[in-house]
Amino acid sequence: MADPACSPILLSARARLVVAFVLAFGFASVQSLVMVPVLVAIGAAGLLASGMIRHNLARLRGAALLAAGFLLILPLISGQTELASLGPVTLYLEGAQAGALIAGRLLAIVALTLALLSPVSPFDLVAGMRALGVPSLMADLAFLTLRYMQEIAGQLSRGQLARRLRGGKTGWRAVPDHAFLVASSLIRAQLRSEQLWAAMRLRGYNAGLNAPVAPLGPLDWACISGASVLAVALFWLDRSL
Amino acid sequence: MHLPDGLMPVEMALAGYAGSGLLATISLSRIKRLPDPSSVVPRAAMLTTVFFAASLVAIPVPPTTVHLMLAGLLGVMLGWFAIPAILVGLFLQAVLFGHGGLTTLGLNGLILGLPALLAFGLWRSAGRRWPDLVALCAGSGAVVLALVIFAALVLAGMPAALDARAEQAALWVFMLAHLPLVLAEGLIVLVVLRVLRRTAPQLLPHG
Amino acid sequence: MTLLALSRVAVGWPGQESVLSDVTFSLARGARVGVVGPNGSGKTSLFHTIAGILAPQDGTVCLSGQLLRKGQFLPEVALVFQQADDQLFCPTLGEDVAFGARNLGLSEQEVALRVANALHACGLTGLEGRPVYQLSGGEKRRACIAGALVMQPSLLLLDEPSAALDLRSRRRLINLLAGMDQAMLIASHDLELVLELCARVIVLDEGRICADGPTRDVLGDAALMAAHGQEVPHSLTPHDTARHKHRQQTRR
Amino acid sequence: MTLLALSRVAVGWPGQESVLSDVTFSLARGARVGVVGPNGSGKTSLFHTIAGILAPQDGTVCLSGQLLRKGQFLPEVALVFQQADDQLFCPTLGEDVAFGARNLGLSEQEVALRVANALHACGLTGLEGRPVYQLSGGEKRRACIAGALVMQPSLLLLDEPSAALDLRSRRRLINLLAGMDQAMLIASHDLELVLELCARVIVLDEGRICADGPTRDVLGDAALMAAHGQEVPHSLTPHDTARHKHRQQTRR
Repeated sequence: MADPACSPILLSARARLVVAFVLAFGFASVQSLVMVPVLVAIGAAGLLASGMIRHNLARLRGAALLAAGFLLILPLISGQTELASLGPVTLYLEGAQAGALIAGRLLAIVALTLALLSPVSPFDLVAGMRALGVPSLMADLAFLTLRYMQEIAGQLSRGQLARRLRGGKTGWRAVPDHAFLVASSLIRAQLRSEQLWAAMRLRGYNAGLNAPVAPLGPLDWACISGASVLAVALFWLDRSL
Repeated sequence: MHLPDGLMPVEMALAGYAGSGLLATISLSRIKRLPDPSSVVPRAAMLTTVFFAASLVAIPVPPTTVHLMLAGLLGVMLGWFAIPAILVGLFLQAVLFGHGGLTTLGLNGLILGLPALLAFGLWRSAGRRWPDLVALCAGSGAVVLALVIFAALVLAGMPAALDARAEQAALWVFMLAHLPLVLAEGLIVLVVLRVLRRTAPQLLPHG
Repeated sequence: MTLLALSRVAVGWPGQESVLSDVTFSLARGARVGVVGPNGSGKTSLFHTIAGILAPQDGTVCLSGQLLRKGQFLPEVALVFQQADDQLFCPTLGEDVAFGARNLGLSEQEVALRVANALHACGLTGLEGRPVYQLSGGEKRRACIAGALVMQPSLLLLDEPSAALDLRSRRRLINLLAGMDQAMLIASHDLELVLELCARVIVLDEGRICADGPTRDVLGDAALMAAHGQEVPHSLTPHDTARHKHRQQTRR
Repeated sequence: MTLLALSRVAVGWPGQESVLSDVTFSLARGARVGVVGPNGSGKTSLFHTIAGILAPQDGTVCLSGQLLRKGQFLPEVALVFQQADDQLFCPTLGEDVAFGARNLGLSEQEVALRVANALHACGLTGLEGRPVYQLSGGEKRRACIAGALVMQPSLLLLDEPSAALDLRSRRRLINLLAGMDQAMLIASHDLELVLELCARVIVLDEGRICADGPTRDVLGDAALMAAHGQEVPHSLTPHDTARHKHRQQTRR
């Protein structure tokens, strides 16, 4: 089996993105419950191979909660065939099946994308998107957003702090204050963007903010073809079962 | 209000990408008609960052805390730039925080992008005449439209074996739970646009 | 009369190096004390602890004899941020200055009176309606101070008050601060400003107090200053006109 | 040899008061000149005009004998902004420094060489991979200068280079600038820095040049300085230890 996460450093961000998209869509196409263990096994293998298990497990928490929600709620509210009855609560088979399918796909896709994409910096991913043909306007937008995210989030939290230190209200009455904060941030952002544009122009910005990209290597191509084969195999297996 | 990976059938996810791709193509071609498109990139990027950062701040709206969606405000402030900004934001959210998902990025783009364009259209056509009313409608309306698209997609995408009545009931609960967000967003957009009109009208190019 | 007393205060997060350790000092009502030290020496953490934003891991902070608890709203202490823009979030100057007073639950009349007084004290009368972003750097700084004064605090914490001001605005700020009777802690790299305003100075480095004494003695101690990344202010050094010469070029 | 020559330059917008008027001066290759004046005196507009962002309404700007046109990309002139964060828009230090060199259309090898040299000159070697937001204030300032140096400019325009730096970073910056052989215009409120680095200074007020001469003579002229909102630097004033006394309090 082509396990692309075996070489977390060598594989380019572009190949990682392609592999992640191909496999995620392959997983999403699965409709039979029998295949779910296979998906989960691949996802888990990817997670193990990524070498950042603790980090990725922590980031998987949200998806795990959501999956647990589907697993718990769908059997309660949906289906015709009674599976079990515990006092006033009835569990239905169809709901349980749908819940297991959705939860399995969700966890497998998120685990796999984390395993593939979390070793690469977000900036490299955006550069990879650009190399894959995403319009440079969008890639530049993503670059600058990533660059200034921390700073603007810091500004907003300092603003919240200033509000609190001056006895700012809580609850509904805080909503207009929050709007003031957003408005003043927007005005500051606008003023800053004029400086930013001057700086970009003075250093010769014409098209694109990032370095030229190297061509895809043999390993990249191998992983992309491996992932495509795996995705088609999953699809074919699923439909033939 | 993001559709997670694994929930929607693959055909719908692909259709979502097609829809978002179309929206992006239209807005990019509109942007290219501007006199100097690249000069607007820094401004759009800075504003996008503010929206992105502001949507991460939890604001207390009893009985819960909510994260703002800000699709309406985004549409009013950025116009056609709202679509690329939303797609970029969704991609970064999926990669950085695991919100939403890779396969559902296209669908999520529609859930936020169409309301943003609605707000943009509302503001451009009537913002000058009834600014406060339009701001309120743009803010709350964007959330309502996003909820409706979200619910419609979920209904269309769920396995047929499921009991439609129970599903609808669950969706109603979901929509009611978002009522505070509808009100809070309307109020926020109203106040923000009022402040901008009063102190920095040059920030509102249309309306 | 003691207004503020810190005793063996330590601040930090479990498993990390502490940002403040064993900080002990007290401050009399109405006293002005400078706090100097390199960036990262713990000045901001110290201010956040006194303002009740950070809770000390160890030790106590007492204000007017009362023990401080974290998260408490303290109208008595006003923190003036280094970045004026972060502090001024209301649309206009008047609204921003009134913000704190409104939150004290005062009558509108009382609020208006306090705002007028604070604006007058800071030389901002007549600018109430001005959008905040249109103010100059010096006006923003004074607007932050006005927003603090309106709550009638007994202690002002000023973080780099003269940063990014031109000389005229800096002079005006110094005159304003010199005329106020609130107690102040002034963190600054502008040692000349500290020298002009404060009779006492505290040197902070790596989270510890390295010196605490009369400003002229402490800032004039070349060995001490050099050890903590500071320089003796020019107004305290013997004149040495040759000093600039070697750097300057002859080309014009 | 004249590098830059401004002749009767006026900048402004139709129907508004002009921000610069009748500005004439020239600058030799390798010379360092200070530009002082209150905020709003036109320093930033002057720099933007020389960098080709603003077009003069009247008069001419010549660089190496060539007339400047607006909007031209001028690798020969590098502007270092007051706000380092606005200038460092790339994700990591290395990429940011390389940005300008890449846009000159150099080969990747040449880019890498220039980046390494610029980083070395600014004492930033080894920090290439560091995200920009994690740099300290002093590192950011030097990163901006490295990003300028990589384009091998013959003129550097520095806008408030020492703003928001602590004394250690400021000293390091002064040493860096003193060792560079590019021509520089340094706009600063930090007159001690101007005094250390520049043999000549230009005083700007209300868009006009009020004085242009040897730094020590100009900055030491108390009447001139006071007339333009400046103060004679402490290192040029006769010692007057009583000066601080009247402001300081006796309370501690």
